[in-house]
Amino acid sequence: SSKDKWPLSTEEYRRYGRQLILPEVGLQGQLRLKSAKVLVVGVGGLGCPAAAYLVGAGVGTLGLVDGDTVEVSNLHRQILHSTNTIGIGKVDSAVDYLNGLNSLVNLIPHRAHLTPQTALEIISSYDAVLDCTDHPTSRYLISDACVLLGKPLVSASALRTEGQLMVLNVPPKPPGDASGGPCYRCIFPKPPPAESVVSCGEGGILGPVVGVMGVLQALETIKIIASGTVDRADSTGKSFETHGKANEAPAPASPSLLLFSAFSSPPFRSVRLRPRRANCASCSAQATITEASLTSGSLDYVAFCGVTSPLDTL
Amino acid sequence: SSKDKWPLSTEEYRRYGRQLILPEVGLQGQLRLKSAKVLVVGVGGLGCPAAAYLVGAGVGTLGLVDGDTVEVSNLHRQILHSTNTIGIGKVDSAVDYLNGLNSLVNLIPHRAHLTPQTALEIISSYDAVLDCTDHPTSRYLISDACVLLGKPLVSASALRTEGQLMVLNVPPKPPGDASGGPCYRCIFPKPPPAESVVSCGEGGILGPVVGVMGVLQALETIKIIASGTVDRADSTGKSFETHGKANEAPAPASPSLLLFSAFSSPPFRSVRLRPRRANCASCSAQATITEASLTSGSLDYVAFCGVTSPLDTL
Amino acid sequence: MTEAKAASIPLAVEFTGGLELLFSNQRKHKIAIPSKKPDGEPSNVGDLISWLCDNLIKDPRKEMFVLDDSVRPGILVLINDADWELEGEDKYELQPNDEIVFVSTLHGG
Amino acid sequence: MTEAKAASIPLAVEFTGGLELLFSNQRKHKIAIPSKKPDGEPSNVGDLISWLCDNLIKDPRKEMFVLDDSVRPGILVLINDADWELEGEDKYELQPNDEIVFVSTLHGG
Ligand SMILES: [Zn+2]
Ligand SMILES: [Zn+2]
Repeated sequence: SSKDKWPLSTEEYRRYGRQLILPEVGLQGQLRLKSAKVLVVGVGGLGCPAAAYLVGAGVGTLGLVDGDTVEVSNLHRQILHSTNTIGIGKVDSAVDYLNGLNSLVNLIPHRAHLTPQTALEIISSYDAVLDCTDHPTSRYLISDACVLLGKPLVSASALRTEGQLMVLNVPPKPPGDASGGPCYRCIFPKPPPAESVVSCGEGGILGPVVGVMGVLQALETIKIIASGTVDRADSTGKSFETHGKANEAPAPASPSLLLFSAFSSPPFRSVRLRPRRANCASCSAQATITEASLTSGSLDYVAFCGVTSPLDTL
Repeated sequence: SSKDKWPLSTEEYRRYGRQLILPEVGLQGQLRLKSAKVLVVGVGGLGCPAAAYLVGAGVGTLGLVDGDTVEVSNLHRQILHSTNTIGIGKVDSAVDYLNGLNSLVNLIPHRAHLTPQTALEIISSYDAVLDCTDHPTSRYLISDACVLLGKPLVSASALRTEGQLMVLNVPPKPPGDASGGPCYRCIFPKPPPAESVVSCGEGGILGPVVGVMGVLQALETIKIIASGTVDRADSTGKSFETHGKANEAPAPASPSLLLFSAFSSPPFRSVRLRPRRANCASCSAQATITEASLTSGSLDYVAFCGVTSPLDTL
Repeated sequence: MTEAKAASIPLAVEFTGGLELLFSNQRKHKIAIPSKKPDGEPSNVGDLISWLCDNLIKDPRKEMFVLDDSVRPGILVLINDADWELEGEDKYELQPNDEIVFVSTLHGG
Repeated sequence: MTEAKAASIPLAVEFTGGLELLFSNQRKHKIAIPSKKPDGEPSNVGDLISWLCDNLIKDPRKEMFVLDDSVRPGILVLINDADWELEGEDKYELQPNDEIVFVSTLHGG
């Protein structure tokens, strides 16, 4: 516990020493990382590098959600997997590697795609969520669940030579509290037409492009946790008792979107986003999305996004 | 050879399909990657992710240079290594992992730090070089060798919460040709005072910060190779017969420096750099650095950078 | 600097996230559009979008850019590096050399 | 817009790569320096560097910032996102609201 004289083991001081000595982390930040439970949804091109750096940094518990198995066409960008794990579940393949990198981290496999029926139950056990999936249906589902449960969400996407990154629901205030960060529906209230949705399989993807976005997701998550924006160690554990300390966790920058385009000059662009939307279906005082409506399947994320194939696209 | 009807194997089409379908790569770009020999100098926080994505993308040959062994304090950021390879040479630890990711790539270990005596011989076998080292002495040495041998150099560095990236000597014209890209000495003609040089061990480093820079090094290298800026497949093999094709390899953007600062807003900034310096000791018509002076040790990189400890700092 | 009586307003327009495929596969465009509407009001971003549909789009699938008189869902409009919802959306009055970016959201991972 | 007769010129100065440690550990500074030198010439970047040494640096190790009357080796000076060597180095005449960044090169990896 953080009250002991030596709150970390000798091995932990040695392993995390290079980040412990940073003022932005420090012992307090490392203890917050150690007590944090982080969920990575999707163990593909984004989730692989994100998970590697989160496990390297010593988050206490990392959950991994994916129902797919490793294919050879994944390996140019999904660097936790290997030729030997082709055909094996991505979650199990990732656990193999991550356990080798840092066995101090408690790894929790969730060997199926997230569904409206499972999302709330799974996400409720975690303190922060990374959306590393590859379809709008899952992006709306994960955002809605994070708003309902008061979890910060680090969302990224990539296609061809471009990537996008947003930190959503930070600070993670309850629906109706305008001081909370915007959610995915605040930014994109209506889903895109199905014919405009292009997957990496169809459109192609350059490995380091999605890799950069995944590493940046790990970074944003570490910043959120180390700064005390969500602090399991200090709080009573209730979702909405998350808080920052004025002197350690500066108010998060106004919400922003990072755009990356590998062949443009300059390659990175930061854009200011709107605050919460006063009539957001998910995070506003007029929210219509509830735990019951989400879990019951009445929201029908698949039809909402105009997709006719089953929801097995995470 | 590229003249066959099916220049790649079925396995290669499947493995690289997601990048092959990008117009920026295409079959021609994939063949250039396959015939390319790339050298990663330093298998630490930058070299690990850079090597992973280069091997994933299918460069034909990847050389790895490092004389260090894996330590537990490396593992929060040096994600190719693992708890099981602590105490083993970094190069061998990396080869283990990389071979598992893609056994089609020919991996060449160089199990010692680069020195003035070895740099030219080692680098001469490769088409492009990534400087993933962590000291100014090695940065000047690698840049000088790349200029003398006509190799493009992708140089990155990181410390604490910040990173920097430059593509140097692109296009890789001979010394005295002002149309070549600037070298490290054009940007930094004088070495910094020794007391201003802070290593990651002393200053600390956040894992994803150096990780992002390493992934971006892989990306810049893939862009250089796929575009034909250096093209072993199309050329006679002589260093200075590198060339781009007007319709495929647009003239490289004017030289730039990418600055990354994880806690700043915006986090990325691109800066225009100067062209080659007319009196550069390395790449100008007045260059004083020659293969003989470099190899003989008369340049004394260690004293030049004001360092009193031995040159074992790569 | 010079508040010219020019009949047109110079703008930098950029398309990313795949939208450039609808515009000759070119990301950055330097354009000039009429500075006033027919009724004499200054041109706004809504007018720019109409102008782009009439003059710049090359792909016949205009519904991939505009639906129901506005940009289709899944496209963010950025005015000088801010979400247009912070600037008045389509009612924002264009200023010379404004930078307007149209971004299609990506979903891959 | 207004070419004021102000005696001072407003600037945005930023320190990165560790240099901020010499300046109260603060990266971004909004400052105003005299717009003319004593001899009546307009102030240039060289004058800014002197001003920073006299007024803004907090660390006694000034030689970590300035050596031999210029910034020490290993520091890049950026004027509006360009290497100052593209802009005339220390002779560049400051304009209102110029953004001047001092970057210490990093060597870690
Ligand atoms: Zn919302
Ligand atoms: Zn040079």
